[in-house]
Amino acid sequence: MKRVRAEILSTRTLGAYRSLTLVAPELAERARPGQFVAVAMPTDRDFILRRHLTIHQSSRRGGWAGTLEFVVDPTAGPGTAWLSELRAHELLDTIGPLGKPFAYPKRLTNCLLVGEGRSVAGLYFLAQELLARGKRVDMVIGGATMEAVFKPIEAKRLSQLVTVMTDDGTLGERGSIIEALPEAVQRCGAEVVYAAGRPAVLRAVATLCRTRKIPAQVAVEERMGCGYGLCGTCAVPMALKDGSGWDHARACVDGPVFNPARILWDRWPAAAAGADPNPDGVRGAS
Amino acid sequence: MKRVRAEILSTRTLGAYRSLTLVAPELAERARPGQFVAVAMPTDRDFILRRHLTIHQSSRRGGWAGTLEFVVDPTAGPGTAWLSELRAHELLDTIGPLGKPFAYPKRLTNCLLVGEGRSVAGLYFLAQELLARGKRVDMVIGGATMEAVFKPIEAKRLSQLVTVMTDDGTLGERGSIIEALPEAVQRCGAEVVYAAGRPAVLRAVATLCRTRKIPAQVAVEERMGCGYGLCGTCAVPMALKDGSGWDHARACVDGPVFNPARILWDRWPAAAAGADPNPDGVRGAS
Amino acid sequence: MSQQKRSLAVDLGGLVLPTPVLIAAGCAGTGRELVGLVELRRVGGIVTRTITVDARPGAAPPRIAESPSGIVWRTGLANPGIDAFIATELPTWIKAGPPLVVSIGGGTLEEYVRLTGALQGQPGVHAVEIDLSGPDDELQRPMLGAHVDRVSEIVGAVARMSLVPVFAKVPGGLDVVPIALAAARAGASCLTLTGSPPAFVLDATSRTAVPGPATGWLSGPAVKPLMLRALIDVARALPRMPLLASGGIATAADAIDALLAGASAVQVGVAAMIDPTAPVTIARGIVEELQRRSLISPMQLRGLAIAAPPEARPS
Amino acid sequence: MSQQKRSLAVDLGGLVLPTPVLIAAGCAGTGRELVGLVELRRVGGIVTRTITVDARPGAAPPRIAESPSGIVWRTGLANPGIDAFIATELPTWIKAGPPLVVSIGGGTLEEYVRLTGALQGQPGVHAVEIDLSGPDDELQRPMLGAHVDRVSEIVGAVARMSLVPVFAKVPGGLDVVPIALAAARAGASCLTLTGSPPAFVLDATSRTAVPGPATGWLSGPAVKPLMLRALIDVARALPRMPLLASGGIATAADAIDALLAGASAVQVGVAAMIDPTAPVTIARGIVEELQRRSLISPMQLRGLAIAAPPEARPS
Ligand SMILES: Cc1cc2nc3c(=O)[nH]c(=O)nc-3n(C[C@H](O)[C@H](O)[C@H](O)COP(=O)(O)OP(=O)(O)OC[C@H]3O[C@@H](n4cnc5c(N)ncnc54)[C@H](O)[C@@H]3O)c2cc1C
Ligand SMILES: Cc1cc2nc3c(=O)[nH]c(=O)nc-3n(C[C@H](O)[C@H](O)[C@H](O)COP(=O)(O)OP(=O)(O)OC[C@H]3O[C@@H](n4cnc5c(N)ncnc54)[C@H](O)[C@@H]3O)c2cc1C
Ligand SMILES: Cc1cc2nc3c(=O)[nH]c(=O)nc-3n(C[C@H](O)[C@H](O)[C@H](O)COP(=O)(O)O)c2cc1C
Ligand SMILES: Cc1cc2nc3c(=O)[nH]c(=O)nc-3n(C[C@H](O)[C@H](O)[C@H](O)COP(=O)(O)O)c2cc1C
Ligand code: FES
Ligand code: FES
Repeated sequence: MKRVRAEILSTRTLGAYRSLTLVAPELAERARPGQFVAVAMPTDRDFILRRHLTIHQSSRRGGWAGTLEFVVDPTAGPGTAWLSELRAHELLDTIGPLGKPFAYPKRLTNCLLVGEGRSVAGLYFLAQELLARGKRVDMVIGGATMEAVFKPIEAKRLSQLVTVMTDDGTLGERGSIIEALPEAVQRCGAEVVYAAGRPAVLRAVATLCRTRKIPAQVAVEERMGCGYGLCGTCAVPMALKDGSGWDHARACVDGPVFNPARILWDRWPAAAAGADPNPDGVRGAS
Repeated sequence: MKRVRAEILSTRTLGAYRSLTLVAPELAERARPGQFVAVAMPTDRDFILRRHLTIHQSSRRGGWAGTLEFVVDPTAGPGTAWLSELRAHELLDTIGPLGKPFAYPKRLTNCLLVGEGRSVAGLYFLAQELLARGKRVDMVIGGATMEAVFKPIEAKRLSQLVTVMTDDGTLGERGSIIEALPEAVQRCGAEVVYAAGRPAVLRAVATLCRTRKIPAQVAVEERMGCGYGLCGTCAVPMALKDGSGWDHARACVDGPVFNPARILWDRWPAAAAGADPNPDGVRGAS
Repeated sequence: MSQQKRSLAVDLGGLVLPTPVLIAAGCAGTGRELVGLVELRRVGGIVTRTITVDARPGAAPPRIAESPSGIVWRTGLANPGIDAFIATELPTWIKAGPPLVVSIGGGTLEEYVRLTGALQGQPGVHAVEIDLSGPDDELQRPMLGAHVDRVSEIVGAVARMSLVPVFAKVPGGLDVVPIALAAARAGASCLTLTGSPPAFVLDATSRTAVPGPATGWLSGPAVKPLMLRALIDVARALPRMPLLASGGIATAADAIDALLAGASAVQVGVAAMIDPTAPVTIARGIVEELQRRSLISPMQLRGLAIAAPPEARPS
Repeated sequence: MSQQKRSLAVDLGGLVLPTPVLIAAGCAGTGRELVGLVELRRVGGIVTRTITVDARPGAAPPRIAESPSGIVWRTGLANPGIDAFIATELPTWIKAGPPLVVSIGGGTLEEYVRLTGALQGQPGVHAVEIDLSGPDDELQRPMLGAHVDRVSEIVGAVARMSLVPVFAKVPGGLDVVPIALAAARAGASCLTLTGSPPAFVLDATSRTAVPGPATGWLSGPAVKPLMLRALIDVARALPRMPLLASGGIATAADAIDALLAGASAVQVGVAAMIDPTAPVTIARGIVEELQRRSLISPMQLRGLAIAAPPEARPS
């Protein structure tokens, strides 16, 4: 983990999202899929915490060597709105890479990657690394509308089979990715499932994988005060490994990637049955 | 008084200061010397009050008709720093013109205008109006350094005699404008004195004018919560006109221009003997 | 076709206001200044600055300083005294239009009684708000409203005398519930939550005691989470008591938060100083929220966020 | 040549710290995390998160939300319990380096006594900070530290037992002086001013009780004027008591304000979460201020802003 003042190399709009690429060799070198960075906000604002952003790309080699890319939903709130208006050459106080990355399967081959909205961004980085290790990649991705589906062409390029779901049916099938899961797992012969996003999606993955006895890894986005283990606010309720009970893990240092079989979903209000953290439809672009 | 979303026509740097010219016909039409505007800050900042800015120029006729100019010290704090970085075409939520303006003398002719730093800006507007009424204008202006003396050439253009004082002697004489006052009043045969700025300067003017029996008007800059009479925070202690005692006047609606003979300086801590609101030398550029 | 039309009107313990957005005490001038700055007939109500028995020149300047997302102020209750207020300011306020709530303050029981008596039967006074944040001159305590005994005594006396609804403005603090209960039991028709907390700030440039450290009260967005906490705590303890939120409300979203947390209406202070149209903009935002939720009255939003069983006290 | 060298060292009732900038309770991790994020030997001291007798899993997520210039948090005192803390975390902290203050919390007198006993004689524990913000399980009151009787009892018991200096963390509130006096009389070596005030915030997007309104405590720059007010009030009442400022300190200017208002040292919470180097940057800023004023110790700044005779209580 390093702290740098990283220069923005470039920015671009991708459907409903905005992507920022930073020059950050010290971070890019170490970054692995599932990890995130913590970016400081300007000091005169009325919102003060760092914003946590999943690493979408991190290039160690080639023309983009030493760069790191993340994606934001400009409509989420003030922090992402501010990030979305930055331009090349501005500097960002960035700490990373943070958290435990996804682990790659040793023996198993068929990997299904599941996510919606901007949460897919980190999965593409994972897909590349899986492909480089000779794995088969399939995907289930989604969003509220066509614009909210993140880089569907990239998904096609990286995977064998892609299922796309939108709330309004403007791209792929109408419906949520949760509904598409069982069939996708079946069709792809999934041996490992990776997922990222809101608790309801992760819980659906956990339930399905438990039933089908498929190993899974999920990346959570629990709210964070710091991102590096200082404040204990990023709690996720987990069964202890030794079976002796349960405790809260810290999503930032113990996660964000967890084994969903150990997460105690009923102790996680945002994942409780029926809970939707964005009941007002804001999931639209997230 | 009007509230407008005024477009910035142009900005420029003037020595240590930054000037902004707004397109604001409804305000410019009504503006008179000594009045000010109240400009809203962006809503996501941690500083929330409007900033109050003396009108430096307001053009009703000619090429600049319908525009209004004010001057800020970019080093004063976050609000003026933000204003100083704005560019042409941005919009400012502006309320004005606010407050009671300077009154012009009917019979008397020789007017001495006294101020330092950016506080001089409003006096140049006054000088123009006095000249247009056939009055004689003289000035005592100052600042910490040469750069902090606001538009000395403009001062020369507008006045018969100009005394310039700087703390470090880089322009004019070394010393404060307070020291230069007695001689300037004498030399110019001042019949009316106008002053703007920090309480210590205004108090010196008040004392001198009382001794010499010269009428005076001073523009105060007491801190304001609103600028239009709602909050009662802009208090200036004044003797009541009927001699029955004293009360606090509101600088924003009863002033900012007051008859200094009525101000109770000993009840105004910032004007108390020895009090310097900027002991750390920040007066430098203000 | 529905029989029931959408309306912003709210009932605060007998006083019906056209909208649930008032201007808070001390932030609306003296009756004249708002004319032209805001459409007054769209303002839900006005609370005057606090009026005392005798005229007070108030605190020496500076009276205001900024702090992160807030301001620290001390006016020292500058006001002309109740008699001059009734003679000169009250008529101006009545002409201005919105329902008028007169804020009264003092340091002794007698003063509150005299103030209530003086306002008795004055046309145009729709309610009285009791400012309890001042020092207690009789018991020599720094804040009158911090103590259950005095709150009961004073609110009780005012409520017994007053012919119009009485709002008790409860000071903030670690636990407002006992004070709120005392005020409610003493006969307040509505509780204003909360008075501003005591604060202090040094001059940002000089960082010295010149011209004088600003000892005063904290207002503005910074205090919103403190106000909301007082609101839910009191709303849970007194589910039927009308509550008026005051502290940090600047946008329609803030006002809706307060309604969801148990308020019947809100007061806007600093936000109205910065933008005098805020009470109208906020009321318009509440209408939009009602439309979005297909509701017809802001009273339907009240307390929705705390309908769930109370959580355990955090620690 | 001057005999006296400039030094940042400060004395907090017997505990001498290398700089007057500590990291506040609950904002420094478990001993391991800060390594690499800040030069630990330049940090004045560390206060651990509050440790209780038994392990606590803490509050369900979400545990944090933002508010204007602040955050509302509730960890529910998640911690492994005193025995596990001593066995596993304490050694890590001692290896980390900075002077360690262990924060202890509980709901009964017995718990505080047991915690103090367990820490007795543990090497590397430089002081104990008593967290008094939790509920009182014996007297069934919402906050233990809001009452003079219990503060006297608990601080007294801990102070009598402890071999190291005892800091009492006094909750904020309308008037902290009586509680501060009680803690001082009971034997606290230093007072930490203040505990975070109770707060509540609704989710900014959903504005509903899903996943749950954040009832918790307010921290961050927003509370700075409340902390400074507590500081000057207590500094005037107890001029010789060492005071530790906690609340909203993010910059050297903030820290200097706190020293000028009567603190001997400061704690940095949220600011260290956002920028772990903050304690070092702030200490460096204090050195610059000392140079600018030709002073040799931060103790010389202490209380300068309140040297003037106390002003009348504002109202
Ligand atoms: C490990 C991790 C990785 C993340 N990766 C990304 C990313 O790649 N791109 C991106 O745009 N965002 C990402 N986020 C979320 C991002 O940090 C928040 O969206 C961010 O706080 C939004 O900031 P804001 O100022 O725009 O809005 P805020 O005002 O902070 O948030 C707006 C609303 O979003 C919701 N919210 C805030 N934080 C979270 C959260 N952590 N989880 C769920 N809902 C939240 C709340 O309803 C809040 O009211 C990530 C968060 C975590 C913890
Ligand atoms: C009637 C009036 C006219 C003004 N005209 C101008 C103008 O033409 N140009 C300009 O740059 N400024 C003017 N000011 C002052 C301006 O409003 C303040 O300087 C402004 O608040 C600075 O804002 P800031 O955010 O940059 O710094 P802030 O953080 O608000 O202030 C920085 C420091 O400046 C001092 N300060 C703040 N307000 C005042 C004040 N009113 N008087 C004296 N000291 C103050 C304090 O020490 C404060 O800590 C005027 C003020 C008034 C009341
Ligand atoms: C300048 C100013 C003057 C105030 N005067 C009074 C007053 O006279 N009486 C009173 O009860 N409250 C007074 N208040 C407090 C407000 O009524 C309100 O409760 C407080 O400012 C919090 O709300 P806000 O954040 O919307 O401003 C005053 C507030 C300000 C800012
Ligand atoms: C995430 C978090 C956890 C905290 N945990 C504790 C704690 O366990 N015990 C305690 O006494 N204070 C705790 N605090 C309060 C801080 O120690 C500090 O007093 C408060 O945050 C105000 O200071 P600040 O504005 O610098 O953060 C915590 C604060 C935060 C933000
Ligand atoms: S976010 Fe602070 S510990 Fe995880
Ligand atoms: S600044 Fe508000 S009344 Fe003058």
